[in-house]
Amino acid sequence: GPAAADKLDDIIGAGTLRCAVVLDFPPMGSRDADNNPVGFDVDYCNDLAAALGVTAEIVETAFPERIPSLMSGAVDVVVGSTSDTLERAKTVGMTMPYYAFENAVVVGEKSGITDEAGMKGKVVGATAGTYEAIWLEGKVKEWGAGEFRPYQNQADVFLALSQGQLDATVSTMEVAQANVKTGNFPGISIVAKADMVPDYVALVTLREEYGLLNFMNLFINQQVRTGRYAELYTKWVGEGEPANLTIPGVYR
Amino acid sequence: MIEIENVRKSFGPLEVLKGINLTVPKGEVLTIIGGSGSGKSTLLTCINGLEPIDSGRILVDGTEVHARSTNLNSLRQKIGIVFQQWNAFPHLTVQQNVMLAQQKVLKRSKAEAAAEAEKQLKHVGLGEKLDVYPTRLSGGQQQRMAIARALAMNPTYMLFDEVTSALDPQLVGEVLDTLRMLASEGMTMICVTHEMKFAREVSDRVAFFHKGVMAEIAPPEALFGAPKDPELQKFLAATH
Amino acid sequence: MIEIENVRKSFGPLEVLKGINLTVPKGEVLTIIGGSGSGKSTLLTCINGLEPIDSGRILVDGTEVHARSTNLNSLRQKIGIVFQQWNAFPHLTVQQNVMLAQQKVLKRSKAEAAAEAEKQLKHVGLGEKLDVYPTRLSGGQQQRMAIARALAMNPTYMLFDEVTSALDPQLVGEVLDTLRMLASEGMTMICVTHEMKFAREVSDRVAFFHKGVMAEIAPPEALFGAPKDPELQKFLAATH
Amino acid sequence: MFNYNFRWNQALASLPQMLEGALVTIQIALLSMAIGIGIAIILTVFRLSGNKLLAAIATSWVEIARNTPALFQIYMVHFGLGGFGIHISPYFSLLFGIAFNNAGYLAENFRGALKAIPETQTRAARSLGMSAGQAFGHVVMPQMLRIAFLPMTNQMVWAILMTSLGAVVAMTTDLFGVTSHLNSISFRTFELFAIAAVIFYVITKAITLSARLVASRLFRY
Amino acid sequence: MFETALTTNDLLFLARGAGMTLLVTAIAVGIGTILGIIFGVVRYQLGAIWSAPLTFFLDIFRSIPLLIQLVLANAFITAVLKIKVSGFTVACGVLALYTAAYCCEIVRGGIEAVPANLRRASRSLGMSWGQDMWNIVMPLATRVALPSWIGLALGVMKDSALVYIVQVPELLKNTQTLITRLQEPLFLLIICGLFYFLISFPIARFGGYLEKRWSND
Ligand SMILES: Nc1ncnc2c1ncn2[C@@H]1O[C@H](COP(=O)(O)OP(=O)(O)OP(=O)(O)O)[C@@H](O)[C@H]1O
Ligand SMILES: Nc1ncnc2c1ncn2[C@@H]1O[C@H](COP(=O)(O)OP(=O)(O)OP(=O)(O)O)[C@@H](O)[C@H]1O
Ligand SMILES: [Mg+2]
Ligand SMILES: [Mg+2]
Repeated sequence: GPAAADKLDDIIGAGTLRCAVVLDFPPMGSRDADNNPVGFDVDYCNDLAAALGVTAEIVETAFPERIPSLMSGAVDVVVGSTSDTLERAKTVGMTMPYYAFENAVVVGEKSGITDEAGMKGKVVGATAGTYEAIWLEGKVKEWGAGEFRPYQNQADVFLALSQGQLDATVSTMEVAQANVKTGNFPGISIVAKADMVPDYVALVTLREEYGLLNFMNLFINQQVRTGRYAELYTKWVGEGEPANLTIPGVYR
Repeated sequence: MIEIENVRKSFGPLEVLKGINLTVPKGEVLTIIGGSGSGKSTLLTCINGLEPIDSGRILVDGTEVHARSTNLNSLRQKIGIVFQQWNAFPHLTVQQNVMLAQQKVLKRSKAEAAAEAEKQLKHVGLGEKLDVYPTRLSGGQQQRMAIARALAMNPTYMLFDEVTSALDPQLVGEVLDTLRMLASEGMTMICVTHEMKFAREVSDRVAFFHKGVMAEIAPPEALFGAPKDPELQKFLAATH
Repeated sequence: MIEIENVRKSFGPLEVLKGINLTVPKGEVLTIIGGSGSGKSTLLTCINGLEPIDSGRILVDGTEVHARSTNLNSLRQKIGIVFQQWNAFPHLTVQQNVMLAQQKVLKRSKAEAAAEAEKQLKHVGLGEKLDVYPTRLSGGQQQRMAIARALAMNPTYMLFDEVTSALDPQLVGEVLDTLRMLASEGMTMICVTHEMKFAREVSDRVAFFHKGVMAEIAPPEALFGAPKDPELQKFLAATH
Repeated sequence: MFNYNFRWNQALASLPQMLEGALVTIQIALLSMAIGIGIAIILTVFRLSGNKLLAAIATSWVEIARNTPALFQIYMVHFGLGGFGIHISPYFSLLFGIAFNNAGYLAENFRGALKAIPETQTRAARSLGMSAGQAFGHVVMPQMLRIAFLPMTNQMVWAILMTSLGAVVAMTTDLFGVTSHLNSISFRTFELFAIAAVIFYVITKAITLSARLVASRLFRY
Repeated sequence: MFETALTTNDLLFLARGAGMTLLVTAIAVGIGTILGIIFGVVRYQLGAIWSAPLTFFLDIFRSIPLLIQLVLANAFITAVLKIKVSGFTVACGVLALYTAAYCCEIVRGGIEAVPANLRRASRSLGMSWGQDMWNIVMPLATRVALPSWIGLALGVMKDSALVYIVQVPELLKNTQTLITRLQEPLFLLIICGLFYFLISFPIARFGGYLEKRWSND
């Protein structure tokens, strides 16, 4: 019989691309004064939809819900700063990285922590299910001292940090800078870069959708090639160089 | 005419009616007396089909009550029944209590039902209480309302199950007077009662029940004057 | 000795005790009779300080009940009281009912309290019922238990407030017998009662209350035989 | 039948961890009930005390507990008190949040139960020389607890169910927390939560049944 | 704390969340009550033994946390059955069954509270089962059941805070959205709590009033 239509065909046929985007994660995703979705990931989804010749639909999704909502068919792709872990790749399909985060150690000033090692034995926390949460929880286990707390969202983490409930957190440099800058969380500061492999994040779709994965890989390549990647970086993150998406010494 | 033919009825292992035979012609006032648990109430609830029977049959105007084909709801219009426990519908006024079944069962218009209700309530002496809720009525008034409610269906037969025994002594009289009035108007009635004086005065015949058996049935002069059944003699001695 | 001096007491606008004067010496059995609402119960609850009074004073063995300095809890040990409504503690067995206050108020050991409870319960004829819960007792047995509970505190005085009036007629006798027994043992007692026969038999003096006033007080022969107060005459005529 | 690869083995491998979580859940529910009952009795006494201030405190507690979501209450214990520099760990935030809720509902139940105890009971106790406190403690309260026993059992079941809200205060060791954590690693959502549901069901049934048993032992009158 | 970046627009956004809370509650309570009445009557008519399967099924909704019910239902419908439905539909469906489970017991209790002799009286006047149910049992059972039903409806309203887990933008979820942007968590949460309280408290009081009034007669 005729080859079954795949997701790529479905999207083009339906005329809409549904993206799961995390909206409590500025500057990647947040809401403007009218509570409309904005951010790097929102623009990225719009670009992807434009490349496909369809319209984008942003579906707000919490960090822990990103993959479940994909699996359940509520969205077509996740444009949600999803770290490309091998554990996840058992369940879903990952593109090559479309962004890379460097992480910062953010501390409450009263804690007296000045570097990454200073977190040992302290109460630390991060947003449940994120790359840095998994890393930090691993660290706490490795140290064998202190306590790790996974909060439901990024706002709660900084609130807890500012109240002194947490001594330190690790979050992406972008998020940390944005939150320190608002001044809404007095008494917190960035003290160091976390000594971890940059958090490479990928676009995600169903494991078996090779057509769509292939399309998106090329799309990411084109974003860099055309300068759009750098443009979005300047727009949402600030002056400077966006992270290099290639890893020296190995092909994807 | 109500014909009861060899009716038997058990609740689980307990045989409550042990083959009752009884015919009540139109116009008769029959009184049933007997000790507690002798099956009097059960017989009444079998007559209007509220309880099934195990064997025998009951005919009301020739219709077999417990036949599958019988429409019990329309049969029950013919047979008014008033119970010992007060059973006014507390959420309806006295008049509405009497109107409800007329409208729902006889499909009378609201106006007709209201007029009939007023007529019957006046008849039992409750003409003043139309718009009152039953909780404001005395026990005797509630019983008379229940009688009016049954009469409003224009029944051919009326069954009364110890309608005075939950009442304070001073309220008994007014209810018995209502029953007397109905008897004098020629209503066919079966009254279960403990009021011997009333039974003697009003009845055409009196039946004595004992342990599920109708031990004696006779006109009141004979039954009270010269009781034959030894249990009846004991019973009458105890109640005098 | 209980001395009541010119006691007045109102509930809101209603004056319930209008200056009562009464002395009850040790060993006396005083009965109070009177119509409903005449203030009999109120007087008893004032004597043990459950109700405050408006003026006058009450002395029990010389201690002023309503003085600020009086320790009511220890005073109340001296004055046992049993009410009309059954007041068994339903969550405790009969024996535990009698033990509780002994342990908590008199600080008796568990063993002492249990022994005393057993003694008093046998005294009132409930020796068989120690481990039963009060809900299993008849009304009369509950009242006798309440009497034993009060006696276990070794009171000097006992007050009884119509202890038989909520009882079925056949149970009244057993409770009155218990009171008779106490009287014969020389206990000082004030009994509010409607049982005229009992009052006549047992009392040293009988007081008649009417609308908050002690209208007459006299030995029973005089009070019942030759009542002077016209209200008392009416009252006795109605109760005969 | 379903076009879905059930991976029960993978999920069942986590069963020991989930059962440990279940123990924490039971522990929190039990402690929150104990605290809740204690506070509810105090609130009840406050409401009966006739002191306007105490009564107002008790009434506000009861109304807030009964008229806002439990999720909100737990969140407020952690971050609300945190705002005043009072730091409560996730475990105790969840525990106190549920206890706050329990106390409000139980105080209302106790009030209803008290109404059902006749005034004559207190009178009888006082006239035997017992102090007001003794009369309440030895005579009124045991009867009140009996009447309120069924509502208390229901509240205990709710306490178990409420432990699932601990995620908002970063609670990880209870049954729901453990399950969410496992889910965030493996994404076997359906299998993991189905197992958690069964465990919750067993716990709540065990509570209802043992409450019945206790009641038949305790209340023989 | 009183200098806030909160705008009227944001308050409207919260009010929309409250509207969503009320909408989900209304749908769930509406459907749940109808189901609850049907289940309750069936449960009563069949008796404890024959209705055991129904009782067991409904009991599940009262024995596991709502949060898990929502997660499971969502995972089952969308991931296992692969049916595309919105979170809103899942939320309404689960909450409706959750409501029905409690409502069933309330209805059964209400029916049982109607004295048997009243039902006998209406049947012996010739009224059918349905007429008896509608004209006698329902009005009387309603008096018994209404206060508990109001309590249930309010409970569902509060529990609807959990439907955030299936991405329904209700009151608490919208509050969190604002928290993320404005970073004023306590202030916003107090406003959110006030919203809940203002909806719940008057209705709860009304239920208490009805209970008091009807228990007197
Ligand atoms: N629904 C029932 N289920 C089981 N047993 C019943 C039922 N109704 C009546 N009985 C039993 O049947 C027997 C006869 O009852 P019935 O009410 O007919 O007696 P009765 O003659 O009316 O007595 P009473 O004068 O006390 O009203 C009694 O032993 C009673 O306990
Ligand atoms: N706590 C109270 N508050 C208000 N009024 C009361 C209270 N207790 C009693 N009364 C009123 O005081 C009056 C006297 O009551 P009391 O109980 O002393 O009468 P009594 O002589 O014992 O009557 P009975 O024979 O009916 O017991 C009655 O009118 C009663 O209604
Ligand atoms: Mg009978
Ligand atoms: Mg009195």
